[in-house]
Amino acid sequence: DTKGMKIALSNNYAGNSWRQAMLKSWEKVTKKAVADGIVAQVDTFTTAKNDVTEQAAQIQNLILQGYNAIVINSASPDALNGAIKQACDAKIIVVSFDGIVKEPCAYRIAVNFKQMGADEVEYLAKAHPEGGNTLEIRGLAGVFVDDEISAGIHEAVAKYPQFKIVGSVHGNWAQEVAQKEVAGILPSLPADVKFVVTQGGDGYGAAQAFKAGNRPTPQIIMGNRQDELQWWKEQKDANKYETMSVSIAPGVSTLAFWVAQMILDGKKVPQDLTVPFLRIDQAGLEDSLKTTEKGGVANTEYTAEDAAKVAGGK
Amino acid sequence: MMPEQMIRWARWARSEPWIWSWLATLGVWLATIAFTQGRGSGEVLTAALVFATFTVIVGLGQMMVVTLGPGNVDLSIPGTIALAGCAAMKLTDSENPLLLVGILAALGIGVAVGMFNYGLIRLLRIPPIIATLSTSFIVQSAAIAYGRGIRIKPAPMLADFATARILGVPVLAMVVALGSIVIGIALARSRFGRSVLAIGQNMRAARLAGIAVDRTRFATYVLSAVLASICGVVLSGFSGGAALDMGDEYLLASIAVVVIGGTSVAGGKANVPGIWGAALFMYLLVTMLNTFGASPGIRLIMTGVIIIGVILVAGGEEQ
Amino acid sequence: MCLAAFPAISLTGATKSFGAVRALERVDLVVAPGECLGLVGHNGAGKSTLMHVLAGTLAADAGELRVGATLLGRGYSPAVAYRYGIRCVFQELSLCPNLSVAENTRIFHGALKGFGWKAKARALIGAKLDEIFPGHGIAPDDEVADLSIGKRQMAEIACAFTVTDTPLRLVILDEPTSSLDASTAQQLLTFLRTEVAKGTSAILISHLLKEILKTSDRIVVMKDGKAVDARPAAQFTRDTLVAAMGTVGEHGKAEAAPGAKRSALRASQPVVIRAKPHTGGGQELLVHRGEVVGLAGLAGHGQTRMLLQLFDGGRLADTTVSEPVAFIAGDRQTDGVFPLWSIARNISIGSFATLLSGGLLNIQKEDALAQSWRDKIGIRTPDIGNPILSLSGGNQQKALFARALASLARIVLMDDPMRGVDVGTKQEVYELIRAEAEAGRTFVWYTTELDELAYCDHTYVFRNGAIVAGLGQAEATEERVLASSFHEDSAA
Amino acid sequence: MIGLTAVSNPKLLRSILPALSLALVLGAIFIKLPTAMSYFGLNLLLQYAVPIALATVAQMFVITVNDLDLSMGAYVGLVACIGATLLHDNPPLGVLALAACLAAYAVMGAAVQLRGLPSIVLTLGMSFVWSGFAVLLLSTPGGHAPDWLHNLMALPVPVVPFPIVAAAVIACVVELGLMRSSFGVILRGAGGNSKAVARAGWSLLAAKVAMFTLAGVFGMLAGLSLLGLTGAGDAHIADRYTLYSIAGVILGGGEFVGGRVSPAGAVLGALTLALANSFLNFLHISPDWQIGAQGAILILVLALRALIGAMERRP
Ligand SMILES: Nc1ncnc2c1ncn2[C@@H]1O[C@H](COP(=O)(O)OP(=O)(O)OP(=O)(O)O)[C@@H](O)[C@H]1O
Ligand SMILES: Nc1ncnc2c1ncn2[C@@H]1O[C@H](COP(=O)(O)OP(=O)(O)OP(=O)(O)O)[C@@H](O)[C@H]1O
Ligand SMILES: [Mg+2]
Ligand SMILES: [Mg+2]
Repeated sequence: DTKGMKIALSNNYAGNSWRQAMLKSWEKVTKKAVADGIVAQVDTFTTAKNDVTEQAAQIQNLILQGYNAIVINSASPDALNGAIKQACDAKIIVVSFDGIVKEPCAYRIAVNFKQMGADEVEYLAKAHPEGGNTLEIRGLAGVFVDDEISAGIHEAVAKYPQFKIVGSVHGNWAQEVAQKEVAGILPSLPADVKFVVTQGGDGYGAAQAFKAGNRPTPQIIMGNRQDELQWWKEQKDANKYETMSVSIAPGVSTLAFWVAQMILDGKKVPQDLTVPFLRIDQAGLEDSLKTTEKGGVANTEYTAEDAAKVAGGK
Repeated sequence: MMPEQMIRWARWARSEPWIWSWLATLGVWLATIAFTQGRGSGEVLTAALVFATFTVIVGLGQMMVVTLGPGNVDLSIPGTIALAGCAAMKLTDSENPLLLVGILAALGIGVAVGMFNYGLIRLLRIPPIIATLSTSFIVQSAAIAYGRGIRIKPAPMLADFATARILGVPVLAMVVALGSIVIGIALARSRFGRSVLAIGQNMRAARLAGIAVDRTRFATYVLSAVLASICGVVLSGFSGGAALDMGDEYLLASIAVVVIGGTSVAGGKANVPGIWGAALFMYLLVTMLNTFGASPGIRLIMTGVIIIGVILVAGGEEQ
Repeated sequence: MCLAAFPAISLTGATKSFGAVRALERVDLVVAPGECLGLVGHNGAGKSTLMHVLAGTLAADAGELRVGATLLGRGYSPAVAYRYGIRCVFQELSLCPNLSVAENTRIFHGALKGFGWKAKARALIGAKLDEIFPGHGIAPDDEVADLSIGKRQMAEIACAFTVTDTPLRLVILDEPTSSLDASTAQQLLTFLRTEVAKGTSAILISHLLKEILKTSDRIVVMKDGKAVDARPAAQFTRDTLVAAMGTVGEHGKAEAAPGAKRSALRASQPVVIRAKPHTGGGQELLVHRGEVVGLAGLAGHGQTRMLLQLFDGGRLADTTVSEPVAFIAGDRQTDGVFPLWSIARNISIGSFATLLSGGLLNIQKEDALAQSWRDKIGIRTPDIGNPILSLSGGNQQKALFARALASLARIVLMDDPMRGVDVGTKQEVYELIRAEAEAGRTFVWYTTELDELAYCDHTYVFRNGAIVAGLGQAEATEERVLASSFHEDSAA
Repeated sequence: MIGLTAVSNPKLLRSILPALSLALVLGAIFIKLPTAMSYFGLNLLLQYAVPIALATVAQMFVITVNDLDLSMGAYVGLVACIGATLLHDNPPLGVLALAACLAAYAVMGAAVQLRGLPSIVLTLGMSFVWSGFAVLLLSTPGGHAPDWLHNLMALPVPVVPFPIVAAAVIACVVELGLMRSSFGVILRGAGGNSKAVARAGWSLLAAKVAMFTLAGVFGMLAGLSLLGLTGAGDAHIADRYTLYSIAGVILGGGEFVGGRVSPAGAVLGALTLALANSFLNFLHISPDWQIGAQGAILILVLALRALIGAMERRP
């Protein structure tokens, strides 16, 4: 029974649309859970600028405030270990998602980012067995998600050597930066760049850079942002453009919430859970576009039953 | 006579500090196209022109502030870019008729931020570095609370303007070049420009020469913030919407182009062509390192070493 | 007096130039052990520069320095000077304002270190202060920034006389009494005599001639970077000393003297300035249109502040300045020139309103204005586009004159503007001022050169921030002005 | 009574202002969250303030000689990365790398004094260099803190929580070294009136190099202590320390020019800043406005200083 319990969200960054969608989902689901009397109180905490020290101090503040569980999207997989351990020692359940933590006492709701990178290449290999020149847009240097996705892409490319990565830039998961970096490297690339593999939040920027550089539009893997899907739809209607879109659903925060609630309720949950990423294919484009908020991110929110399924599935 | 010519040239280069950033731009560009064996030599310049434009817009404002003399700097530029961009996109709501409202709101935000900055500096005597930083926190919060990270498409007119080209040359770059010329002329020939330069050289002497020191400093901080808000609007137009983090990279960039472009951190000496040279150089440097496939670590180290190298040259010159 | 074979210190042929300014020209100076040497001379005569050379803080361009029998060569520095027991109380404050008095003593003495240094420093400076200035009211732990200027001066003087590891040989006091009141100054001079009697040598610089005459054994007079006279103190009287110091302009005063027409200005022209010094009080400053009014008195007695008060006149309640003003700084480097700019720009900054066409400054007009003033005032440069710093100091000063005179200002405030200006140039400027005054411009002129008062229609003498005398053109003789300026003579 | 004398004596008021602000914030926290008033609570509240306090002291050394270090955060991050990699895997090499960092700081000081380089630009450039090396060492977060470091930071001190002991020790050591020792006087004097110090025969170059090197040492301690707390390194672990350290010095009663600083004040300022952040957490301010609230607090305290400064100037 978790009626009297308090859960906190410790979030390390709020400055992009994915995070804002994540916070919105969290707010919506947890408010309802409180109203339904499932838990007593849920609060949200966000640090200013993706700062490790600040988040560590924040976690300690949450320990002090007597939360029963902390759900965390972390600034660093390792550097918060000290604070997480203290939380566990204080008998607090810690559930991490998206930016997961490596501290063994915490629960992880992980997305197989490596798999995500590999899937992008698999999809391209299936659609275009002949392969071709590929541009890679990476995320923020020095962050492990970036490393994981990139590693997945490179492993898959090794399997399909007909795909050749001719350039690689860091787009910082931001449209403006991706656009700028792609525009810079594009002139030095061969004329026939056929594919762009991405990490999310950078597809639209890449498309614009190709357009500005008077290059034929390559097949760009999208990252579930509404503006990306919109662009894709326009291309599809105009010239049967085909691609796929893949990203982690912001609503995974709600899954983390339900998992935390289950654990508090005394259910047995494995320490490491995996959620599938949210993938949109050519066929599902229209439906996804319809359900995605203008300017937002394609999303799924989870229910307690979903959580039970994910936790029990393994 | 060869040596005589060289001496003349050297003297000229010394008196025109912008020459170094343009030479560096040339060097980096040559290195890049040498690596690609000439492929894309023209396009890379066009791309550089497009993206340097945004840095130039904020760089010009930062240049005016830095020219006011030691200690003057505007750290609130990123926050202002984000808030102005978000506000303009949200108010415009992708509708051409509302564009004017959005732009006016953005400009209003710029004016307000500038006034707030100078109020902290003058009335509360908070050092500019901390005053503008505190402002940037507040402005950033406002951007988050107001924008909520929703990416609204710019009005088509704005987007067209921001991405339009005439004979392959970006229209925006032409407009900003025009603006740079205006600022250059203002520096050389307007009361405001001369006042800024005089204050930066010697504030006491400026006061005794009858210059309205307070009014000029106030106007300069407002100008910087307004340019940042303009950057926020056109950047949103260019990249298909405003994002909360779109100003972040312009904090260091604005300061770096000012320093590399030959503007003196000791104040009193501004250089408009240098801002362009430095902005192009910074962009082409990243492009070069991307082309070479340099790792992020090497990239950072190179950037730092170059900034220090440039002030070593410039510092030696002043003694 | 001591009969040692060698002097305490001897300097021969000291020469020092700052750019075009010849601060010292082949000066010889000898101080015997146990001698108190008085050093006098007009402002800018080179006294302080000479002391800096002795203290090792400035390297002379030429000259030999001997301490006792030892010739000190190239490596002479403050640290070496300290080792030889040479101490200097500089004219401008040399204490760290962020430190306490005891801590400043520590800066002075490298030997004050290790455990308990602070107690030692406190005791040392406390005892010396008690010895020199009984009833001084300074605690060793007081932060210097919190002390009044007089107390800072006392602390610095006492510090110079403290002894740790090296005995005192020579103590240099550069205008030590300028910020002390009469009784404290007397305490210092009394102490100085007892210290000298113990065999320490001293050099005393002061503009208060009575002090010098009373305290020193021998007096050296400096003028324009040269030592022009040196005699035992007993052979000087106040008058002969003033005569030795005096710098009578080569062109004489006759041509400067205004006619009766000008002295009538006071009666005929309206008052354009009416102000009472914020700092002191005393008389009111009254200036009529077209007058040249002099501010006189010893340096640092509130004249500059008066000028600043007039400059801000419009914003101050108790100050009436009824016409637009311009300011000509004497301290060019900190108050005047814009070092990165050309001569033309330095001139035109004062005349913006007249040079605009279509909202922008007209460069042709700017150049024409600068050209015309170059010719009018004789700025010696081939090209007014040259940087201002390419000019000699006197010519830079002319550019500042041009800035003010070219402007629309009807009142010109001048803050001792002839510093570093050579004699010929001065004559040109005097004539220019006269001509402008005839044309109806008003001048308020702070000067440290008594001769220049001859060009003034009326003179106000400042002491301790107050106006203590207002003298008509005929009354402003050197004697009258000195008498009003010098504290000791004020009753006379 | 005491309040009255303090108000009538601005100088005293200013010197106790850092302690006053800290007491205020701490009091507010205790009211909001009484459980914080315990060994365990204080430990949690203040643990991460220790490295910030060290970085603030490092910044204070630089500010004492009228310079500013904009690379402090990046430097602390680099030290943490060195600690988590080289120092853990190959201690001699790690020590060598740390020594090289100190040497770089000494060279920075010499460059500022000899070439008259503006420290702001020099350290801005260095911040890129530090970050670059950190990313080269740890391209993705990880590594391990050496055990001794980890154990040191978790030192169970009886009665008084470790962070308070550590802060007190830091404040005392620096207070003794800079404010009480005979050489500290010279270093502060160099910031107050460098001409006077040179006239007394001291080398300004040595003073500048000493101060920058000290900044390097304390920045290093900040990086290592932070690593001891986190257990693993990350190139961006301390990016915000630059700002924290500058603000901490100013909050602690230091001034940008004039050599007027206070080590105890700087430590208190750092603690205040860290606690103010916690307090904002306890207030449950909307996450959107949490950064803005930080800016507002900064302005508030600095405005207080301006007010006291005006009171001091009036008499
Ligand atoms: N650092 C300097 N740079 C340039 N000129 C200098 C410098 N120091 C002194 N001078 C010039 O050298 C000359 C002698 O100055 P000095 O200070 O020795 O005069 P002084 O006799 O001490 O005058 P006072 O009685 O006003 O103190 C002056 O013309 C002064 O302007
Ligand atoms: N140009 C200026 N602008 C602002 N403040 C000034 C200026 N000149 C002087 N002051 C201030 O006015 C005060 C007095 O100046 P100063 O030391 O020159 O003494 P003074 O007694 O007015 O004049 P003088 O030494 O010329 O006889 C000082 O506090 C100084 O800082
Ligand atoms: Mg002198
Ligand atoms: Mg003066």
